[in-house]
Amino acid sequence: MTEVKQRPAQGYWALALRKLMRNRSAMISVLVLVLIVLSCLSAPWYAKYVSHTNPFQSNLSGTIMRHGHAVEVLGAADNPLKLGIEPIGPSGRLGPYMLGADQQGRDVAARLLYGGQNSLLISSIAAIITLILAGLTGIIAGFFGGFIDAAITWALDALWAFPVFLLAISLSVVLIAHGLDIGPLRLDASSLALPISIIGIIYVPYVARPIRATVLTLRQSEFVLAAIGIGASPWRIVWRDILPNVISTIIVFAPLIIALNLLTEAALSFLSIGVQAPAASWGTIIHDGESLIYTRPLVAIAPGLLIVVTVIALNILGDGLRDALDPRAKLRL
Amino acid sequence: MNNLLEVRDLTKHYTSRHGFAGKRVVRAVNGVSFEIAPGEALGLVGESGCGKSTLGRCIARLYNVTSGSVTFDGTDITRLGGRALRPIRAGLQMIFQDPYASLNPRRRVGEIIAEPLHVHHRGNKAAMTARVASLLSDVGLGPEALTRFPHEFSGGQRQRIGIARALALDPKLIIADEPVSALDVSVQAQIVNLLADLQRDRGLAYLFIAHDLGVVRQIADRVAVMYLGGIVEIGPVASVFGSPAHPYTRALLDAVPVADPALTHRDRIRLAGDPPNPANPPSGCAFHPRCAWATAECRTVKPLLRTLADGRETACHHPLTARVEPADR
Amino acid sequence: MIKRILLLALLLAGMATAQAAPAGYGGTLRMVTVSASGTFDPQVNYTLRYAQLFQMLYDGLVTFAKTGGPKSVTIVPDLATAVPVPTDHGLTYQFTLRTGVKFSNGQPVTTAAVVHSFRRLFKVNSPNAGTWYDVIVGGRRCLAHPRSCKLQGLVVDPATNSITFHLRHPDAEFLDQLALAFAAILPVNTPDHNMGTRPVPGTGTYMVKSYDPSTGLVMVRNPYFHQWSALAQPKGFPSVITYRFGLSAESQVTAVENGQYDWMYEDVPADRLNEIATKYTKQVHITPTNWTLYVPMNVNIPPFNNKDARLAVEYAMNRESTVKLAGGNRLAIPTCITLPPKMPGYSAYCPFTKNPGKHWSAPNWRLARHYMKKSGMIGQKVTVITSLQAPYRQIGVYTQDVLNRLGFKASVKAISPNIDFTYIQNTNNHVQISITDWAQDYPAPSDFLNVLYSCNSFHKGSDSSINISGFCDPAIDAEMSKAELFSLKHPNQADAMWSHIDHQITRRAVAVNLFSFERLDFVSARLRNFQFSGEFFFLPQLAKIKP
Amino acid sequence: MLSAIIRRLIHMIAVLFGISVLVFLIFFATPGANPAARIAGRNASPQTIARVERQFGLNKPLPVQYGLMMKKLFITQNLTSFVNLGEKVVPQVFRAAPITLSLVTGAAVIWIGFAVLIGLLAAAFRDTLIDRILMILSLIGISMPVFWVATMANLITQGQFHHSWLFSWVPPLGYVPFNTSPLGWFKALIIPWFTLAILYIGLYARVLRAALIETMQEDYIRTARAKGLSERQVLMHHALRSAMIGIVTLFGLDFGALVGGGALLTEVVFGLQGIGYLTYQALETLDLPMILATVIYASVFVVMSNAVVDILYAVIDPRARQAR
Repeated sequence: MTEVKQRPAQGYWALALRKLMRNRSAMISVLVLVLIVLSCLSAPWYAKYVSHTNPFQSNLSGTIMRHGHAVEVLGAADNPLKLGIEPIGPSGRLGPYMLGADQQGRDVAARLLYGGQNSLLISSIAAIITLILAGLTGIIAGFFGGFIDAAITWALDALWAFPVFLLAISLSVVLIAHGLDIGPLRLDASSLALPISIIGIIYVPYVARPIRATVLTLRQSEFVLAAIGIGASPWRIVWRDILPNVISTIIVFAPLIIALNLLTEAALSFLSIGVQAPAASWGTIIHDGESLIYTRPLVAIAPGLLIVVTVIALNILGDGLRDALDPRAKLRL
Repeated sequence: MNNLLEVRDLTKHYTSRHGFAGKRVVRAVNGVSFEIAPGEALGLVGESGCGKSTLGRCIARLYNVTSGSVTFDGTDITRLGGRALRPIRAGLQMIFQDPYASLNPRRRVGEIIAEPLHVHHRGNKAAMTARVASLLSDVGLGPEALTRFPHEFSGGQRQRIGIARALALDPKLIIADEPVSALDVSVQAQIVNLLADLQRDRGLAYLFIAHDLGVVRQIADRVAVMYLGGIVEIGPVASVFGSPAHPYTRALLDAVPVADPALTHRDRIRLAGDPPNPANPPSGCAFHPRCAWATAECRTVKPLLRTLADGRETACHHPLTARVEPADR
Repeated sequence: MIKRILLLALLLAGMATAQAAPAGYGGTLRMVTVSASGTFDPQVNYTLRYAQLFQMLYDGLVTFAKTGGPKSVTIVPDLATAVPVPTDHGLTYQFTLRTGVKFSNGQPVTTAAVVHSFRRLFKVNSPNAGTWYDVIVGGRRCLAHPRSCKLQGLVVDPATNSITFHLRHPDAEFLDQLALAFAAILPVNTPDHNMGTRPVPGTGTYMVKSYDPSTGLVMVRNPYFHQWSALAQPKGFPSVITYRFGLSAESQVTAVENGQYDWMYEDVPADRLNEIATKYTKQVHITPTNWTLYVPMNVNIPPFNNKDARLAVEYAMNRESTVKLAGGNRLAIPTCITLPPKMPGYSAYCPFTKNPGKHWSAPNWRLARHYMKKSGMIGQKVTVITSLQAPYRQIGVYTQDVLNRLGFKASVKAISPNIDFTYIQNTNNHVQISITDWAQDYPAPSDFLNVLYSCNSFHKGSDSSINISGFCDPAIDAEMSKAELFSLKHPNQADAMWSHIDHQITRRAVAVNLFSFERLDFVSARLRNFQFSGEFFFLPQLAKIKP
Repeated sequence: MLSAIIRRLIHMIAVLFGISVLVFLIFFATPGANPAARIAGRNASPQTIARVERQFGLNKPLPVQYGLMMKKLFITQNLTSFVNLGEKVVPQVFRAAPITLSLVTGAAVIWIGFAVLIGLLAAAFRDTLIDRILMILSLIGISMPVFWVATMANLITQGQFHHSWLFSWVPPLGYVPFNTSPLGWFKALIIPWFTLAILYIGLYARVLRAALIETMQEDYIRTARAKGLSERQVLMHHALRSAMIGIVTLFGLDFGALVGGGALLTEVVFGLQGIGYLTYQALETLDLPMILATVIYASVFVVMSNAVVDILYAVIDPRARQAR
């Protein structure tokens, strides 16, 4: 067997990983993402040791010391009519109210970190849901064809044609008002599970379609025919032959969907149907900042910038994964 | 009769949808009958698109059959499905054309070859491992191949892996669907030799699909020539290739770029044009638009297979063996 | 500040009342708001936004004086020649219809039109048909069988132009109810169905020239109008009044600043207050209103079926903090009781504060914790329901914070303002505590206390059950009936009784009253003679436009 | 051909049916959404609410209500709003459509123009610094939440900087019809156009660059080069043309979705009362007839643009006919 090159067996995944590791911009993105995730995870310590406030507790009548004076966290605005209340502005250095306070007198910087936890959690779990659902429906529709395919395609088309925000808004209105009550499953309205499941569902068609197309091709491939010829059961074929070949596509889509979910979560929160107060996400902080935009624009700008950075990093990582794993994978959004 | 495989009037129709062009019925295989005896190798030749691969896959029941019957080892398997088909499949295995596409790129060679054993619950883990190793050595590969991935092998080696997989269940019949056409010429011979050796050692029967007549001549006992979904000539290799009765067989032989003492350059006939669209086959004899000897009868009446004196069968109104050559044009 | 708010009253202190210079007539007044407000039928629409328009388009037999200042909450004769004193122990009201008044389509105002208008209230499902006007004899029957509505209690004599109402029982607020647009007199041929987007002709100073719920409306002078009473229906200054729909509050501020519109309906968003107060100080008008923001607690389900738990919340809530959320103490006045400061029967009282007495000073966390512990409700789950709008949402979040600090496990649900109001009323939704508000329909204490806390206002499983706390005490109900009867003849005594009832209900701690709103109007630089009515708010017809 | 169109139509109707039923069910599953109490007004008596329910057919079984509403929407076309009684919803949709169309068309012109420019430059200067910078800019464009960009744009042009020379021309938010004032129309839309276009500029520039690079490696391009055409000519005349095929299908889908109301956030933030705004408002007020009308309008656009793209694809690229 002189033809076989004498090097350790190179699995598909090992090869892909090596390729990814050599991609400098993808690696920088991973670094940025790790940094963001770690800082968000450090939120409790930040709140305790740096900002010295509980970012989930209203501080409407408190005062803090600044430049040797006691300053109201929410003070009357300085105008002839004494009209309006202004939250304290950014201090500009590490410490309490580094980025200022929001309308409830809470530390914006601490909320950004906590909000990031929620944003990232929602986006990632929703992405997992999307990918699993899309993988399932795409594989089942593509592999079994016939009536099942027709039914799934119809459902996906309906979901696709249903305007994304509308679906999200409609579902949110129902679910947020009442929570979800299906048999033994009881979801409280304030649970993160609601935005997660809403966001998780709306993008299923976007991923299921390309997967279905891939599976349709795989279904005709000779190695699947070979498996049929051996007598393998359909489920065995799906599990052993189809899934391993679809999973790379799914992995390529993962960061892109997470990025998309971050944007969607922000948009939903902007329409005030995402994360419920006092929990925060970057989207809800932008929403809170909306009503302060003329006096304290930073409250809306800062979370927006964090979203942009995270989404860019995820997109670059997605490009890197695609080059490494499945150059043909295309996600139409 | 004690045939291993009997195919009767096998027909396979596809309905294809072409976007906004609407539905079309394609008659890929149209009423084919033949049989294979145990240990016999039947070659199946024809241009690409003539339906020979479809025929092979119908027999292996990778595709559902539209009508007709396939009887394997005394069992009618035409309508058997799923679970009932599984024990039959052990006796009837396939080798595919493209050694790059027929092996799952995400699985190790050991797993690929062991897969049939898993599916049919042949023995425990240890027995399987031993069996896979012996299969590998049977096809000329070393045990180090077990943990490697298909992409690490050359085309010939990959086809050996495919053969090892087909052999795993000790089949009686192997349907080899153009097993060497994707390989380099030098490697082709090795694989053909391997297949011939296996036939001899194990008493395998082959349905050997190819468009390369040379390979068929080398391995097959009998040969069937297919044109546009139907068999136009079938018989022992020597007589069919020696003195083709059907003009199409003759044209195929003439297209082979090897020196053939039986025919002078002047005599060679060439196939004009492309094969007709199977969705819209010509009337009468499907070959008539491309046939130099076509008569009015050929245009209207579909010829049926009939047995000639030497025992072979042909579907031609005017078999070449019974007639003089046409005048030089 | 709030869309839902309707008619409010206020007694205005010290508003500029420079009388009209002769050269104030003419010009176009341009008003702007975010959207249309539902049907334009004056007998059905129940929104402040349109009531403000209806007062210059339609007339009833009587009306609230259309003027700024304290006088604006007094009832004056309009299409009737005089405001009658009820006879027959308060059961009979007799009016005389003014002659020579015509609708904007030229038809004369007749007693037949009066009869038609009152029957029509029932046929078009006027929201108050079953709560206010069914007091007229025959009203109950009309409610049940509107098509054959006869309303026997309304008797007219075309010859003498006399109109007589017979009531089932004395009703101190009957005149108030006649003074609102629901009781507007409409032409005798007005169809007996909700007119939707087609404005009905009226007798007012102005008439609608065009109306489109997606873009806006234009009002011009009514060619048949002549001034019969400056207080009931003043002649009006602008020649044309336009109302544009579809600008967000944020853009409205910019547009008024730039002089593109003269007046905006919506409240100025909190982050623009400093800007307008600094740069446009003279264009800002602030006036108190009879409008309370409160936090009803459901006394029928845990944990607030426990009075100690409710008391804990009362003592813990920092009114000053919630005032900050509403834009500061120029826009909201902290309170502990239901009646707003300018309402008859108001007398300052606050038991739930550091130094109990008349006014709230600071939360009393010592007592709050004491009652919380006593209630045994520590660890109970509570959901605060609020609308998504400012400041309700913010107050909801603050309330949740307070509840958590008390030891509840609180969460907050913010829902669309359009569902919120009906959602919190329906007992099927098991709402424990919510953030809501109430504004007067007319300046009478019963419009707060009777409506919000009587047994009659509580309907199980209905979206319309305005007694959100579900509080029902027959003894207090009886006192309220007595007070209502008294207010017919002895208004001062009645006010004292209402005040007593208000304090009693306050002590039962069925709702945390937080503050009463003040209204901020932001007008263009060219708008003069801004007049604010306690009943109708800004009076567009009295504004003068500097050319 | 005909049967294919019919099949497509049936599929479309099935999809629309599914969507309308979904909207309908969601609406009635929403507690507090029952319009009767809201139509009746605050503190209405139970009798009044019951009468309103009867009058609006809200006491009928859901399938009957669904059927009635569909009949009013499609056949008699006199479906009226639950909120602004008497307001017919279909004309409202048609009134809002030109605003959305103005917004989306302008944005589309901008995004195609910029995307082609950036895509060509990036492909021509492949792997140089210029390419890098352009692609990073495109990535940033893709990564910004559109409502955030819109809010920032408003903050800058309507806020502190409004009185600076740079932005003093910016009109207040809102739409100005073209026939009222073409210049006003342009001024009112220019910032929304760019805001909406940013995402698609980034998206299309990236797609175009990839397609151009792929095409440049194909045989016929090599032939063109061999014929002595300059690199620029090859890029402009041959590669661009074929790369645009992919863009056309992409464009069809995006355009359809945006015209159908996908520009909701942009419309809301800029106060443009197009389809998205109408939908948003209907959802805010839970006006079921209006929601149904806008959703069905939107999905018709999405489904139709899908169909048109499929046809176009088959016409432009004959290879696709086999593949599909």
